[in-house]
Amino acid sequence: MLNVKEILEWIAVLSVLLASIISMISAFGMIRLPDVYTRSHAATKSSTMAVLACLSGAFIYFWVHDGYVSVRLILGIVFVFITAPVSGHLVTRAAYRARVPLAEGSGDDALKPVLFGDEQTSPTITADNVDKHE
Amino acid sequence: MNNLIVLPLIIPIITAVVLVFLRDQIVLQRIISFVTMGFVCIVSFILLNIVQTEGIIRLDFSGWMPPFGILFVADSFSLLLVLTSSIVTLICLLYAFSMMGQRYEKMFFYPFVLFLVAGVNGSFLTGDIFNLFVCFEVMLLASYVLVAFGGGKRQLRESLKYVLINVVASWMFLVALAFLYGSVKTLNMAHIAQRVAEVGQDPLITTVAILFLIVFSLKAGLLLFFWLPGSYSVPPTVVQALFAALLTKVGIYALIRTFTLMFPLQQEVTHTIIGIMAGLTIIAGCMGALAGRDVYTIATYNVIIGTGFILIGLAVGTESAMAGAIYYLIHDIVAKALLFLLIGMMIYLTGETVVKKMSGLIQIYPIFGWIYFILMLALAGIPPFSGFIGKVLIGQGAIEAHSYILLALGFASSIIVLYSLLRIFLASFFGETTISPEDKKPIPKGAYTSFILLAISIIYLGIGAESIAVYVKDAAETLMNPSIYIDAILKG
Amino acid sequence: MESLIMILVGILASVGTYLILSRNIIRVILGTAIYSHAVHLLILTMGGLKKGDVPILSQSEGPFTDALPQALILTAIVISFATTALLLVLAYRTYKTNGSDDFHELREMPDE
Amino acid sequence: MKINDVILRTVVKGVIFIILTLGVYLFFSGHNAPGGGFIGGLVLGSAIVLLYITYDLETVHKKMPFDFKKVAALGVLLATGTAVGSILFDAPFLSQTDGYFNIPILGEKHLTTVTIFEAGVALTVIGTLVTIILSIGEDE
Amino acid sequence: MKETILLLALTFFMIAIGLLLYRSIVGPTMPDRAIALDTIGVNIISAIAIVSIILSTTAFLEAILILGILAFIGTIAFSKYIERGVIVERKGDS
Amino acid sequence: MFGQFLLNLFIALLWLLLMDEPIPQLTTFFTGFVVGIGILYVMHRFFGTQFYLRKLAKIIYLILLFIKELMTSGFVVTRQVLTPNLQITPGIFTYQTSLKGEWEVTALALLLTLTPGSVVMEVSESGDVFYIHAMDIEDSKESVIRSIGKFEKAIMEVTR
Amino acid sequence: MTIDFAIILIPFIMAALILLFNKQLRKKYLGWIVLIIPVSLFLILTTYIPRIANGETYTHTYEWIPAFNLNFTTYIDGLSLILSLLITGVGSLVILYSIFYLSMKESLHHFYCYLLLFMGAMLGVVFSDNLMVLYAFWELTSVSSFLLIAFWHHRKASRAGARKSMTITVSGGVSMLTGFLMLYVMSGTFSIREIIANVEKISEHSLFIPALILILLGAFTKSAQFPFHIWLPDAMEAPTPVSAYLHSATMVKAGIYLVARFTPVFGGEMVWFWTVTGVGLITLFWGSFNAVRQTDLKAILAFSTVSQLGLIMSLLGLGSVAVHLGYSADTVIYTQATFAALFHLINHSTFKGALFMMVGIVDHEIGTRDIRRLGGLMSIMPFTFTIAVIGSFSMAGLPPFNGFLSKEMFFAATVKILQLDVFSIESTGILIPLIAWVASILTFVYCIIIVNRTFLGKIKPDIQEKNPHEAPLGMLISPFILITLVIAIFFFPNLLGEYILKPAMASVYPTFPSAAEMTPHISAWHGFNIELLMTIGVIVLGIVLYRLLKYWKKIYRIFPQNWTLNAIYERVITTSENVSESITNRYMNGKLTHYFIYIYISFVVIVAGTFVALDAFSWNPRLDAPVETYELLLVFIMIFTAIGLVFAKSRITSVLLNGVLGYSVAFFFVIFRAPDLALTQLVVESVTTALFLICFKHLGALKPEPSSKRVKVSNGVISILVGATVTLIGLAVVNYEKFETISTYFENSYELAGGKNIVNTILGDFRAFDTMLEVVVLFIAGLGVYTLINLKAAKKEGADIENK
Ligand code: NA
Ligand code: NA
Repeated sequence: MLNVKEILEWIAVLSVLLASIISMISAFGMIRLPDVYTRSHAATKSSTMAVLACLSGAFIYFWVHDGYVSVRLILGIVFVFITAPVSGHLVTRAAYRARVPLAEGSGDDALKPVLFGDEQTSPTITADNVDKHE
Repeated sequence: MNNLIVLPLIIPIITAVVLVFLRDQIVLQRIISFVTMGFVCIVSFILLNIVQTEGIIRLDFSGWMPPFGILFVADSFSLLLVLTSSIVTLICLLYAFSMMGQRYEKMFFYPFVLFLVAGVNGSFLTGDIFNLFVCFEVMLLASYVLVAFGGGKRQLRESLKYVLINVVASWMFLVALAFLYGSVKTLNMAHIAQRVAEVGQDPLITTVAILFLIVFSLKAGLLLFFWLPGSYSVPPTVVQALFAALLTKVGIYALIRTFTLMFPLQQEVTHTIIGIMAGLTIIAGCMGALAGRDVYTIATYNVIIGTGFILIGLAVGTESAMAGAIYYLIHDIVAKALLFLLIGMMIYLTGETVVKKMSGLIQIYPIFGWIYFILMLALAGIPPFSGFIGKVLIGQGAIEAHSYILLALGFASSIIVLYSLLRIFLASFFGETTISPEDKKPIPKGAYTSFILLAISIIYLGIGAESIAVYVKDAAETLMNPSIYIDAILKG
Repeated sequence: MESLIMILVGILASVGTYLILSRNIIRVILGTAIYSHAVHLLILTMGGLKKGDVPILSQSEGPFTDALPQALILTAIVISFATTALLLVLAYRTYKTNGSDDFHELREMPDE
Repeated sequence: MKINDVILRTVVKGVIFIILTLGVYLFFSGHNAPGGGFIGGLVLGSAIVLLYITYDLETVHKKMPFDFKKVAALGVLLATGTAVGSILFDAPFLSQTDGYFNIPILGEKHLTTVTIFEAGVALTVIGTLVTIILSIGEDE
Repeated sequence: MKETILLLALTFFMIAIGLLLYRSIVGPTMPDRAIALDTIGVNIISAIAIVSIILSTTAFLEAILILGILAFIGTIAFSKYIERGVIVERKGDS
Repeated sequence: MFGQFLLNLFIALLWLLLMDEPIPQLTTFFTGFVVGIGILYVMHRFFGTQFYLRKLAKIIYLILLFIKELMTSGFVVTRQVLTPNLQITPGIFTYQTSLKGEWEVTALALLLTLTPGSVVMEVSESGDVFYIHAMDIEDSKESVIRSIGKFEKAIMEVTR
Repeated sequence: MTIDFAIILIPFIMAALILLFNKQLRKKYLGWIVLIIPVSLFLILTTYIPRIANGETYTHTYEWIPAFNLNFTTYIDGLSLILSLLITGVGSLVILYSIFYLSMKESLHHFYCYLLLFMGAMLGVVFSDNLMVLYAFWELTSVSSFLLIAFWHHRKASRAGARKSMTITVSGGVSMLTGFLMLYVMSGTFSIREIIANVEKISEHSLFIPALILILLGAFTKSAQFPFHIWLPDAMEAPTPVSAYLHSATMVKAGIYLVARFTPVFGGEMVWFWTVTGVGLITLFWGSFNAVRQTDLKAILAFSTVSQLGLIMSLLGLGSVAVHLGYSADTVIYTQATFAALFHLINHSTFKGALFMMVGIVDHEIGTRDIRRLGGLMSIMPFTFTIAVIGSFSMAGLPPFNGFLSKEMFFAATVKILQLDVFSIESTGILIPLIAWVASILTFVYCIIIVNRTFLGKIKPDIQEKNPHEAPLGMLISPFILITLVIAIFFFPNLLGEYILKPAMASVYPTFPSAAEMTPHISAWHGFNIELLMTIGVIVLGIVLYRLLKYWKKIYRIFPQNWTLNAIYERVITTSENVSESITNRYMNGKLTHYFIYIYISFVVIVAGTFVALDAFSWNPRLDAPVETYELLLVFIMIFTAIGLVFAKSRITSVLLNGVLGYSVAFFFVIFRAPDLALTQLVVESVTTALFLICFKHLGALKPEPSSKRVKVSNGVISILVGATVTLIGLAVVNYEKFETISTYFENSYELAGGKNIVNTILGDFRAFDTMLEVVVLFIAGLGVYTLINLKAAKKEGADIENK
């Protein structure tokens, strides 16, 4: 018979498993998505969610299994939660300012006129010379 | 309580840190660093004499008994080296006072030197193999900065090479340490020795020992000396002198300690390899010294020859050879420091490094010239100067051990040493002077004092060899009988 | 596990060596970085792997995994960090003053 | 368009306290749990570096006018000082002492010289870390 | 059973890390790498959490928090580097 | 607002002193705190401000909003990744917010970033215009603009 | 302090005093003050003559380095007395001579200082019983000789000559030292007397012959024996008094002394006999042969000295046969060669000293020593001419001069030896008198050349213009004293024999019971014996050869110019310098990459070589902990990353890959239960990565490696070997389980050190010292970074650094 403790442990374990699956899919998205901006969606959202699920699972597990309420885990969850979107924001901003182009087939670009408005041609920077201009 | 033993390490460190706060008070920095080194000299001298009456003394840090804690062990061998290197540093400081220039002194020159000294002294004194690594690193980090101290093209370039080679050497050291711990499961050198003896130094342990040989050879410039000529010829003169005097000697010390204390049982393997390496080192050193057209090349290859020569003593391994190696080590510390100070001064006075472009220095600076002359004789092992007794004892040991090839190489090298240094003397000191009276720079008093003091040391070490014989004999005896050391650490 | 890590260490050492044998400063420095990773793993392996619990007394009753190598590695990490910092600065200062990052060019030129 | 760092700066203002607290916690917990002076110092140093990244040299220097070389030096002095201190009590170099002290308000506390030693370590780490980053940062 | 699931989860995280590693090597741009690395850091956090459960120890929980902090600082630094070429600026608002 | 909290603490302390235990207990302090909450709730209108715990509730609501957005967007992205052939048109659009102050702007930006399909790329110098990258500009722009009002409100509830 | 010790010390003290009071001492009186020393020493030494002649010896020991048996033991016996009398006697005359010879413009204090240094050293050599002390003085004679040769060091030739003599004599000295050390190892003593007393115990030792040869090498170089004689002619760059003193009368006799001294030790060996005799004879011949062709008077004398030294040497060789034969009534006769050697030693000093002084006078007054420019000086310089004639005739072996006596004895000895049938003398022995005779003819020739070309014939016009005149009286005193001796000895040889040579014979043949027996009655007339015939032959053929000189002089051109010993010597030196330079420059090429290759190859060859040779490998994977899938994945990730690093094309990629490696290591630390490590590694790795990024920005972009494919492959092979070495040894070490680790002790950390985190307790307490130093390392690095960045090379300020 499953008691509450067992159920909670199973929930913890399953949430960890779920997290790992999401993470894997998200990583797959990192491969599959066409440009850095779309990839940043996968990173800031799916992966963050995965890690939060995983940490919550661990929190529950330690709480139930060892009776140990880990403040550190909570802090970790909070921290990741707050900082993940900031990272996404900063990286995409940096990418754009470093003139990484949007994927082909992208729609409107409201930022281009503001940042590079005075330039005649659109930034045609390939991946290669981004590396070079490091 | 033997807390005295840690002072040669900790006092320079603390002083160095304090000097960081006194960055702009250069005079104060000089006074403090000088007093510190003087104090270290006194302490090590006192310790040396304590060891004569009480035998090997040790200091268990935090009171943890060996083999569990780290400890410093003071025996005659290590203390002789501590004392000598401290004295030499003290004298080199005098040179630095008059020659370094305020800009460099303000850039923490004295702290770095003191850190270097601390690392060197720590390496001599530690009884824990991992701590030896750490002490090495203290010394190396300080030396990394000091090599680059000029900040010029060549300094940076050569120091980069120096650092990289030493980083690789340190890596090998760690690898060796890992294997050593993995096999004997302890870090205390005496305890390692005991355990190695228990299994009769089986093949795997001998392999590990050989790994240590490579590591320390890199530091000592035994065969693996490629880094040495470049990095020893770029830093400020006083740093060169300290390097030549101290750095390779630490490697040599480590080699001697390692293969007399920890791994002495497979001499037909280990000492044969050391012998071959020493022989090749001497040959290469001699070729370099012969090839040299500038004073740096000649001087740096002389350092290499010196290393090879001392390690003949280890390879030969008899008690007299060991005593000779110790004598020669002490001599070499003093003499190489003086050599580099002198050639640095030559370059300062003439603005040239190529031997043939200097001439007639002895006419303007007679004492300077004669000190060089005496040094030359000492380095060639000509009696009654400092190199003689060590050379004789190593030679004697080599004959006792039937190591005739090493004997021949070693003794032949002293002729090359003489020849190479004589070339400088004849070309640069003798002959018509090329310096016009108005270009004549005076040699600063501090520099002169340092020359004279080192020259006196060289003469004293030769003529007064008896006065340190008792220490050297004790040191050699301890090296030859590792059980003395082991018992002092592990029994009681 | 130990054998696997030893092989890994060997591969890391090989790669490190290969990089150190490069002519480019950056590659050489990266080689030294790989070296330190390799040796830290090596030291840890020398104490045996997964042979006991985390060496914190409040966490378990024991047996504990060998703590000594861990302490040694900690010291080694710090030292390697210190060295790396210095090395990096030295490297770029060298590059800036000498104008080359090729070790075949970083030497006494005949006309110098 | 000029870069507007408002998001970053705002978040860092909040997050920095978590980091600092963690650093102090790690520093004190080292004796019985993972942590200690070194790692504590690193985390605290990282927090300072984070400030430098988020703001800039001048701004941070105005708010934290330390010479970090001297902070590091102070750390070394502290670490070596505790070591030397034991000599004065005729104990072997580096001997650590500990004891239970009854301190007003805080109650009975376990105090040990290791803590001072570790504080020295931490200060050195902070000082060195920041010195390195700043020196390189200033070298343009 | 639970442990098997946890090991499976761990394996999945490793695969994720491997994929992200591919992205961080291939790039093609710096921001791609930055994101991939940030995500690797986050995934390692998860992995450490799982290992902690398996080893039944709380000793690594600090590592989780620290890793979070580091991933954050690293990503900031990286993006600043990509964006402005320096990590620490001399003067504000330049 | 903060005054209410201090007052609550004071009530708790008073409670603790009134109990006059030989060794003051933390639980007693909490009891006092709870008592204080009750007293304050009754009295809050006299202060002319909101009950301070209500703000707490708002904060919790905001956090939950964050979590919800994260969950949905996580699944949305996952779904998009797993969709056999991607039919998306990414793009960048702008949004002008009425929020003021760094905390408000930051919170909104974070929230927007967590929202499915959008990442805030730039904030204008004045701090009131967001440049948002959308995974699929057709879909996202609509839904973002639709939910932004909700977010602004939730944030203002907390901050003002 | 006893007298014998003082005798050695006084010259040194005086030398020091001269240097100290250089400014106070007037140059005018300096020579005279210095002169007091040798004269008084000579007088003191003469007081020893009767006592030594009575068979007494004097020994005193002063401790120097007793710990290693290095003691200052003086030993005065007949042999040392001869030499010491020469040193002080000739020394007095030379100083007297140089007072007039040297101009006041010279740095006289240096000159006298060196001379006194030399004198003390020489006395030390002959009075030392301890081998090491002897060696010390021996080298000091080389050094002081060096200084004297280079006295006019502004001349290139002086410097070259000084260098050559120093190099050759010191090399010989080193060889001799080796021989001495071998003797010590064999006998356990540095005392020559003790060694002589225990010769039988060591003569079978395998080192006996090597020691013999090495010691002889020392003696040969010092005494300018073939082929080491080449330094001596060049040493003539020294001021002539120096040549007279060092390079004819004293220093070159040190080798002779050494051979005589060691005859009791090694004399019984055939190697000794043939080497000493053979080398002596060759030198005798070669010296005289070359003397004939010289055009510089001093060079003629130099080669003649070489030749004469060969003569003495060969005599000692011949005399050593008596040691081999052992004492008997019949064997005493063979000691006569030694007697002749010692006798000629003295005679040579007298006439050669005089001749050098003569040359000095000619040089001083005429300004040249070239015989092609000289001639007819007899009328201008009658006294000098007298000196030349007497000196040369004595050297040529003509009566009534002392040279005749010893030359006759020499011939006698060479002939006598033929009677023996030991040491295969019967087969090749005939060469001995033959060479001796031929060489004597040549000697006669150059003696005539000296006299004729300088003093006879016409005065060359350019010399006439200088209005030359006879030397001042002061310069003539010394040579006159010497030629007086040349004659006096001829008439009273037995005085010398009885008082001086007899005790010396006792020193050379200590096993022979009576020295008197070995001391013949010297007389000029022995009747018409073979020696006399040989002498007559020398005179007749000598005159003929001199007359025909221009015809047979061509044979000197047979030897190609670049195959002379000097040329070979120079070539050996330049070649070895050049070869050294090219080899050294080839491998020490400043390329760090190459240095690393050498290091790795050494690493692999030596370490792996030992590992394989000792068969230290073992492997037992069954003891391993199990591997989980995810761990395997992590390993693959690391390998993949590491290999990716090799092919990385941009700086940043490689930094990031390195970061991945670091993080993976951190994760392994987690898996392997090392929380502190994991924490530290994570932070350190991040900071390192940041540093990499910041610093790499300042470095150039990552270019593709310019090495050729071949280089890459060989680098790859080396790398794999390094990695394999580490792995294989590592596997063996993992399997090595003979010891318990000491770390179990630390598991009581709570009881011992009050901490529950074992690692932290180790770092903070058990091994706190490491931690303390690690902090210091970190601090140095921080400070170093600051210094490196802020200490940029200054343009023009500061001190010696800028000079590079
Ligand atoms: Na010259
Ligand atoms: Na590292």
